Amino acid sequence: MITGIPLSWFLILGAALFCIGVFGVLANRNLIVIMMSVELMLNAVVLNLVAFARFMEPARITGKAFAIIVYATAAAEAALGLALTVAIWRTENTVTIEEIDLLQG
Amino acid sequence: MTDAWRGVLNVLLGAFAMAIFPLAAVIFLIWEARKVMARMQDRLGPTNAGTYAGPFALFQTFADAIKILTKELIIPTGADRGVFVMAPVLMVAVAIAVWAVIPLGPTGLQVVDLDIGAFYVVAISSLAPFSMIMAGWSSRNKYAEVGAFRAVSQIVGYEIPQVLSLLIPVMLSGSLSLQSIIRAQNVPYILVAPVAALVFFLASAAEVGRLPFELAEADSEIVAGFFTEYSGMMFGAFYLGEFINNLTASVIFSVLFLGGWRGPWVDQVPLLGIVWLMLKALLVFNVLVLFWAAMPRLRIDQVLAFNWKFLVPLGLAELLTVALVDKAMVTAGVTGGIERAAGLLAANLLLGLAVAGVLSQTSRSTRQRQSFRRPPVVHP
Amino acid sequence: MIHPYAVVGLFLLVSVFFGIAPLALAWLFSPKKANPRKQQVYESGNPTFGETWIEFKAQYYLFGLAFLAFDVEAAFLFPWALAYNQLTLYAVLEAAIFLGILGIGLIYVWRKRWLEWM
Amino acid sequence: MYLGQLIFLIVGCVMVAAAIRVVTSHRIFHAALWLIASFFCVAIVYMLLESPFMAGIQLFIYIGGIAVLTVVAIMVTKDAMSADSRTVSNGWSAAIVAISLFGVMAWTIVQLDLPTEPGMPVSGDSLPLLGAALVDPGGYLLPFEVVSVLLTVVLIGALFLGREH
Repeated sequence: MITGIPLSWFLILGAALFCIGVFGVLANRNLIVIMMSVELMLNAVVLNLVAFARFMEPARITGKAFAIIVYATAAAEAALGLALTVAIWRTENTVTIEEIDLLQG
Repeated sequence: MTDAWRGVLNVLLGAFAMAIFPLAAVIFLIWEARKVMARMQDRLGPTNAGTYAGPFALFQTFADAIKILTKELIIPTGADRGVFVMAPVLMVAVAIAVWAVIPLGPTGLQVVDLDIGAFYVVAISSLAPFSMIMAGWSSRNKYAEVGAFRAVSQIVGYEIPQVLSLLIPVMLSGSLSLQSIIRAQNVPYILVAPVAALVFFLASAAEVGRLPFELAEADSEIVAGFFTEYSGMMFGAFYLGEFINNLTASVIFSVLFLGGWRGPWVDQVPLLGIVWLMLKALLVFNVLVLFWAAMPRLRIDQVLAFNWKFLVPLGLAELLTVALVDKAMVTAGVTGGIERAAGLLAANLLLGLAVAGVLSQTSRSTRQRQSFRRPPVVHP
Repeated sequence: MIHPYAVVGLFLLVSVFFGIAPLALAWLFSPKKANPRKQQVYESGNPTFGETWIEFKAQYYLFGLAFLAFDVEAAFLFPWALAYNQLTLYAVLEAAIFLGILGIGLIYVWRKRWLEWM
Repeated sequence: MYLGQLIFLIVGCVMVAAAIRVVTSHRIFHAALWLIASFFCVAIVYMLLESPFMAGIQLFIYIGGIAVLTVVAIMVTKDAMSADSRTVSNGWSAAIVAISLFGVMAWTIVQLDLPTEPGMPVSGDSLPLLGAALVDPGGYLLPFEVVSVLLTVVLIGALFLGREH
């Protein structure tokens, strides 16, 4: 199944996904879209982990263990980030980052 | 190369046969459910009064399907057309995709015996809420949107007790492959872990979203919920997908807890496996149908409380009980299959009794609290 | 011999085909006579008013958050359940602690009444 | 050209296109749907890597959990639902940063001497090994328990932030 696909292809795909995420974080002002871009970046990281695990040490489970722990962190980040977004929406009525000024007295 | 293509052709033929199986079964099941519900409500159900539709109006559903094919597909103004059309496609596709790993018989009667079969079922069916969200959002209808929200908070939440109780057959058989789970069931798991079976059944009943968990499409409150705006075959696709989900839930329950295709003479005639599996699934399906006919609809707060305050804690407690009791028995030297099953059954019954005690205690204290506000009943 | 994962891929394609086929058939056979009246949004016969994509009660969202925590927990338990037969009592106790910590969290939010529908 | 390569290229192109739509589409709800599409493509790539469990986790946690939450968050914040609340600022400079970053990464990857063929085939029962390692004190027991604490914190914290007053 995997025959013929070199590791570098997976890494380049991961890099592309990561850079699209970077673009999303830099260019957007909407908190939810920024969260989505961060999810893309994390997904790229896990893609790399799984690819390395498959090519470098298929008999061991280090890569998989790392990957699912990254998944747990990603889920925690998403849950708290989105909870904060909705909390901000309910007090400030906006999700645009430039209009959020909770810390200004 | 020709060999490879012949292999692909074989797989495709098998896949088509397997995908048509739930569709064909559902055509019969719709008729059956209508008949049973009608008898419970003192009606006749589909009959041959108007036009002839086979013995006992058995082919009524075919007539309905042909009728619905000729109805106009209306897309309301303001709807998001692409998402609107994609939602019913996703509904049916997800409902059928689960059947890739369901074993209908001992050998060969399965598309592929995936080594993570049970996890595949869970993972694919976690896509199902999206068709509801997409339908509800894209219709640009307030009822549809309320339906989508209810679908999200209900159907998504009930995945948790479902998965927690699905872990128990996995744990006891030591495999995620559905075929191995069936082969490990010398004693059907409903007799080993009845509490897990109960939790799984209730969670599945909520997942498929019919009465009493029918909030997402409550027809007397929000028209038809998330598919209010759908007409013709697009409505038909939602109806079909929902019935396939009901059948799938029954079949998965039979596979995990009732021993799947196991039954007398299966070793001699493997095709008999389909009959046993379908009989078991039909039994489970008819319990669901009795629910639809007999139960009132719950409110949203009741549905959510039932999940988070009853099924999830019960699922966690059951998982802990089974894991600890079984391992303690093995450590103590009880390794025979029957002895372990009996020990687990006893532990489950104790847990069930404890839960029943707690429930009756809570309901009594609730009643006492309410009786302060109510005037005492005066006996004449 | 075809790889089992390729079979799953083919089956997914077939199931998407079965999702599209009824709609395509219906599109072939059904009449296409749209008019603005027919295409109105159905809100019990009343003319629709106001914005449809309105702000919703954030409480629906709370239950999604609770779901996500348990979702991840269940995903971690799958490999553990698969290895269950080879584990020692000690290892099962560790998983029980894992479940217990989250169970305490559930009891906490329950006692705080954050799970009530308001 | 192997069949696997062809599938990889198709899936990769769809994934990148979907990801680009995530960060550029005008309606946030569409962005969320594209996000799901690209997550699904990642799951297919995991299948190509012969890691069905990771593919399942991808569907189960990312699509069934995170993406659902994102969509609900979009639906409860009215602001995000309307057509053009999704404003892009300084798009060009961000694009330059992202493209040059990608250039550096791709150049590095091409320079490296990476294996082109995977090692020995994956044995079917690596998953029980993972399960055993998660509760093995010499393995990943500490991260495993810390994940539980993290999830509890998420549960309590998120419900605290979102509770009705």
